[in-house]
Amino acid sequence: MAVRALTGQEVAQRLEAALPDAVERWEPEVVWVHPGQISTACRFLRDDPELDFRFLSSLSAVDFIGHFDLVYHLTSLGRRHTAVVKARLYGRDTPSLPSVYPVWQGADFQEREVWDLMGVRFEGHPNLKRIMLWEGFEGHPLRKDFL
Amino acid sequence: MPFRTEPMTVNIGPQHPSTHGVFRLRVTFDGEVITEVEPVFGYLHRGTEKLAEERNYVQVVTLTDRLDYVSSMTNNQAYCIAVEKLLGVTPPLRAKYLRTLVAELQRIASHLIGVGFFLQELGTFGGTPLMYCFRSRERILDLFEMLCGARITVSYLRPGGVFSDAPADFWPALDAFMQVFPGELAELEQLVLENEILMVRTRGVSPLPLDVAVNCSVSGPVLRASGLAWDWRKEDPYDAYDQVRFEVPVGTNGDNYDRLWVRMQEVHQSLSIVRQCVAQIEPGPVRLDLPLVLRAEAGVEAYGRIESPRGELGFYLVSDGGISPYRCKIRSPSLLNLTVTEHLLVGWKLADMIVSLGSVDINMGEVDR
Amino acid sequence: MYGLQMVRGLLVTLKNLRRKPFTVQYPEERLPQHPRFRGEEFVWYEERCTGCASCAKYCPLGIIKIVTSPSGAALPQGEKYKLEVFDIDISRCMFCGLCVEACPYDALFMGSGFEQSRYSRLGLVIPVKQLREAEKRPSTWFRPQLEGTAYNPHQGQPLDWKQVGRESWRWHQREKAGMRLAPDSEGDEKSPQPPFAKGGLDGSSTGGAP
Amino acid sequence: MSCQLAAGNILYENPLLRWVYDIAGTVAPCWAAYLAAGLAFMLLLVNGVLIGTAILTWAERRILARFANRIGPNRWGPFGLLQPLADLIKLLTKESLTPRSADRIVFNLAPILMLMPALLVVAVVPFARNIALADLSIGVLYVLAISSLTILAIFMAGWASQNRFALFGAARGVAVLISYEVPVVLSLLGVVMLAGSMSLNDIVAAQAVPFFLVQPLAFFVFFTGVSAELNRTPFDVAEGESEIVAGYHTEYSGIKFAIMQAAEFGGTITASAVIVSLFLAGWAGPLAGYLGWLWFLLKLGAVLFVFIWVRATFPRLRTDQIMAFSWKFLLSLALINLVATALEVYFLRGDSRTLTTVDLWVMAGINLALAAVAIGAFGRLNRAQVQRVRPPLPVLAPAGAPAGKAV
Repeated sequence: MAVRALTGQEVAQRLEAALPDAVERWEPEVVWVHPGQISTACRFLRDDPELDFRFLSSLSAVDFIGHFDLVYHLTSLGRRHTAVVKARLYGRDTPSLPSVYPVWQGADFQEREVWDLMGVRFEGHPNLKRIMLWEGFEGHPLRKDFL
Repeated sequence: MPFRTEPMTVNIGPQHPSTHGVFRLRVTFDGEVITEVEPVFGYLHRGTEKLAEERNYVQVVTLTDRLDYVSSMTNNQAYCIAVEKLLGVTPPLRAKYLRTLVAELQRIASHLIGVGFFLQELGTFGGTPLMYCFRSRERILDLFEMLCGARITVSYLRPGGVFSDAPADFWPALDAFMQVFPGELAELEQLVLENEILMVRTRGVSPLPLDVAVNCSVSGPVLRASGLAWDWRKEDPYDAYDQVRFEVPVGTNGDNYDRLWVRMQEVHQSLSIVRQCVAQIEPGPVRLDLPLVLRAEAGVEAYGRIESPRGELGFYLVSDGGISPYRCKIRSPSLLNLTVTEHLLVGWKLADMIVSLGSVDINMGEVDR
Repeated sequence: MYGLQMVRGLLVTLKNLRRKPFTVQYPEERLPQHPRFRGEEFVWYEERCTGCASCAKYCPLGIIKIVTSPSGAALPQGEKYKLEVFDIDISRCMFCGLCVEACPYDALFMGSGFEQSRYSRLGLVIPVKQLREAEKRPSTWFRPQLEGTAYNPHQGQPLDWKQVGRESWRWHQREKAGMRLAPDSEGDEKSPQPPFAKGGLDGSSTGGAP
Repeated sequence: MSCQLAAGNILYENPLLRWVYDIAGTVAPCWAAYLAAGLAFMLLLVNGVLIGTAILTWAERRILARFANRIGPNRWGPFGLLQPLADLIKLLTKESLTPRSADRIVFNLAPILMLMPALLVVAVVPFARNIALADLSIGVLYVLAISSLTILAIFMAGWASQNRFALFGAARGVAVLISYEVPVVLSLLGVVMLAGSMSLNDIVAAQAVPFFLVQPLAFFVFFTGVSAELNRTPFDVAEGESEIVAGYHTEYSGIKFAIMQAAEFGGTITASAVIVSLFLAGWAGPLAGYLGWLWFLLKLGAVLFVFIWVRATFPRLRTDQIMAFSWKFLLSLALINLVATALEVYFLRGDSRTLTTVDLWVMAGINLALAAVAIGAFGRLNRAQVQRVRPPLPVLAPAGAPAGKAV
């Protein structure tokens, strides 16, 4: 039985019913969530029996110069489906959004990595420090303006 | 009478015989019992994700070889599947079979390394089981050399297929390997799998509950040992995995013994898959006629994932229409399997720590990328 | 149980005590190398090389240095540049073989050696002179036409430039006539099944090594 | 001038010593000749053990390698026989480091103290008929007392290094050694009872039937205990190279490391010699009068081979498991053996006050059965943990298709 990729619409409607102001918009494969709401939205995605996204596959960030996209690849091991949740952050100086560490502990190292390499802060992460590079390193190497 | 002891903090690593590379654990001991543990890594960070943004799509294949350097084939496979998703192409059937075949051979080789070093960490000095594992792995690497001219950093797969068909003498050599290897595997199992010392050392040690494993994004044999039959080869069949039949070994307790057992059983299943691939493979083209320098449409993104020997290996690629990926995020199973370090180690002894770490089978090349 | 499995383990090791060692004594004994082995000492056929620098552009590490003359002057396509420098810095080479894959004229081949250790990194740069003079035992990596002839670089004779191309000597005649080689129009009847990527120059002009 | 020896004197019994004594006696006073003979034999013994150590390091590496399907050291000399020499030269020419924070005196004293017991114990071991440096009437006690000195050296080395891994190793080593002293001592009581003497010479002479048959439990306990005291696999937690780098000798280098290694391998040789004397009838064998030393060496080689074989095969136990094994399992076996032997000796000896060969065979039969029952009964204790987990999964074979279809 193959895993099904949920469409953005399916996830978004389910999410909107519970948290009306969390969803920004949706695309065929992606749900865009307000960055401030990401933690509560993710908690709902995890705990909702029909969505059941208890497994965070991957957490990454993409630097689009003007903004950062945070990408969450979610998997439901029980219901066998996947979804992609994104949040868009504007501003390059101190972009920050709530951590999903309380929801999935698997986000621990990935959030630290995003902070280390992309410079996106996660509020509420208990141990947000550099992971690959040493403390005191200047800059965030995966940003497009880092040379 | 309570016996007061003073906590002692020890750095295990970065240079230590059993940390699988340059990896450091800051451990606080009470006597020999671990009370706190914090993994520290980054010593092998090479910036693969940044380098990938500077290279074209085919050149990145050579970078993926160096992620998890004991299973290059599956790294190539994950990346190529991601690029194929990005481009919207499907490789020819023969290429799919070849990929499945080499991926399973690589899985056997990787599990042999995992099991061998696990036993080495249990303290079989002289490295007897390790050498038996290496002996068998050597045969697989010989096959890889025959296929693509390199043993470790293979670069055999290309987006859209494999670089070239197997040479004519590959099939008899593979056949010879399939004749010899089951005997060697049986010997290894006889040596270790039911050894009483190994059992008292591993059974019930560092159990990993399933809910913790799932919450910590653990994947691969470690997740399966905790009791969930989750295997991307079954769940989302890529390449030719929908054409072959195999079982997914599942543990019950998630302890060190289960992790070892799951790996050993997966080797058997991989052998079976290799046999089926050899029986089913048909002549045909092995590579799509793609240009040397690939371009994807702007704004397209793809997340390609496979079941690597260590777990879910994913490549998240974003294209801006250029010749190289705009962003290449590597979801490395070794890094995420390390999330459970604290759950695994706290409360256990120093000797168990090394063994549990070995049972997770991390690879620092992949952790640090 | 009762240590019986441990006794079985002891028997396994005892059985292996009688076996011949699996390892070999390297300098005296050697394991057989396979024809596709990607090794050092690149094999370069100057007669086939046009100086297009596809290999240099396609190298992920940018370790191939090519200087042609007249550099800068636009020659008609297919014309041969005069090569001044063709250096390969194998101290940083990772032997991925992408340069060979990129070469449209079958002028560059992987070598089959692996014993180029030196005391200094500078000694690891293969200059064009050495490439010209070296004995040419090309690896069959990404060269199906060599595989078709069952050539083994570790046993066979060194190959002449006329023997290694996809089109054999006919290419030379056309080259003499000033014609551009069409990528895979002719001469493929000798090559076996697998198709390989078009050796077109179209993309590689924009592909850059860092 | 010729000096005369009393008939009971060890020098008189030992042809080698008497020869030295006689020659020296022609030119020197008797006490000096006595001293010369003793020193000559000591020199022989110490160097014999050290050369044996060198050979053992080579043999162990070669044999371990062959167990693991490798070749082992074979570059220098025929079959690599000169490898120990090369190692020694390398270690001698290396800088002998003392860490800055280490306790210098203790740190440097430890290797010497470590080598001492290995060399001292060998004094009472009879190598052939009447060839021993000293035939102490308390031989067994002497062996036990001297060999426990290693504890001190290990702890000194680990403590003085000021390295946490070394400290771990030292603590583990001390814990293991102290635990294993008890069953080892108890297991030897049976042997002493059978021989009626603590002298190793008498014990060898009493072995009309080798004691490993008469005292299988004691042999098992002693062999296991000795491997633990020697830090050999599966009890090598004090070194535990995969866990605590090198244990108590992490910080040692150069000649100090060489001495430590020599002490370790020398200890193995001495312990094997003691095992041979106590349980394998020492030099006894056909033509023992002439070939006693050969029998001794052959048996020594066999014991060492078993040590190496075990090392090549087994994983290491955890410290607490090793202690549990000692206190819960070996101690029980040693006590059972002690009681059984005492009863058997009491009843079988009867009025004659001596044990005949037939008696020994009877005891061997009883004790072998007892050993099987005891090990079986105590082995059940760990049953739950070592049960087979579950059967392997079915493996699908392709229907009739031969592997390797050439395409």
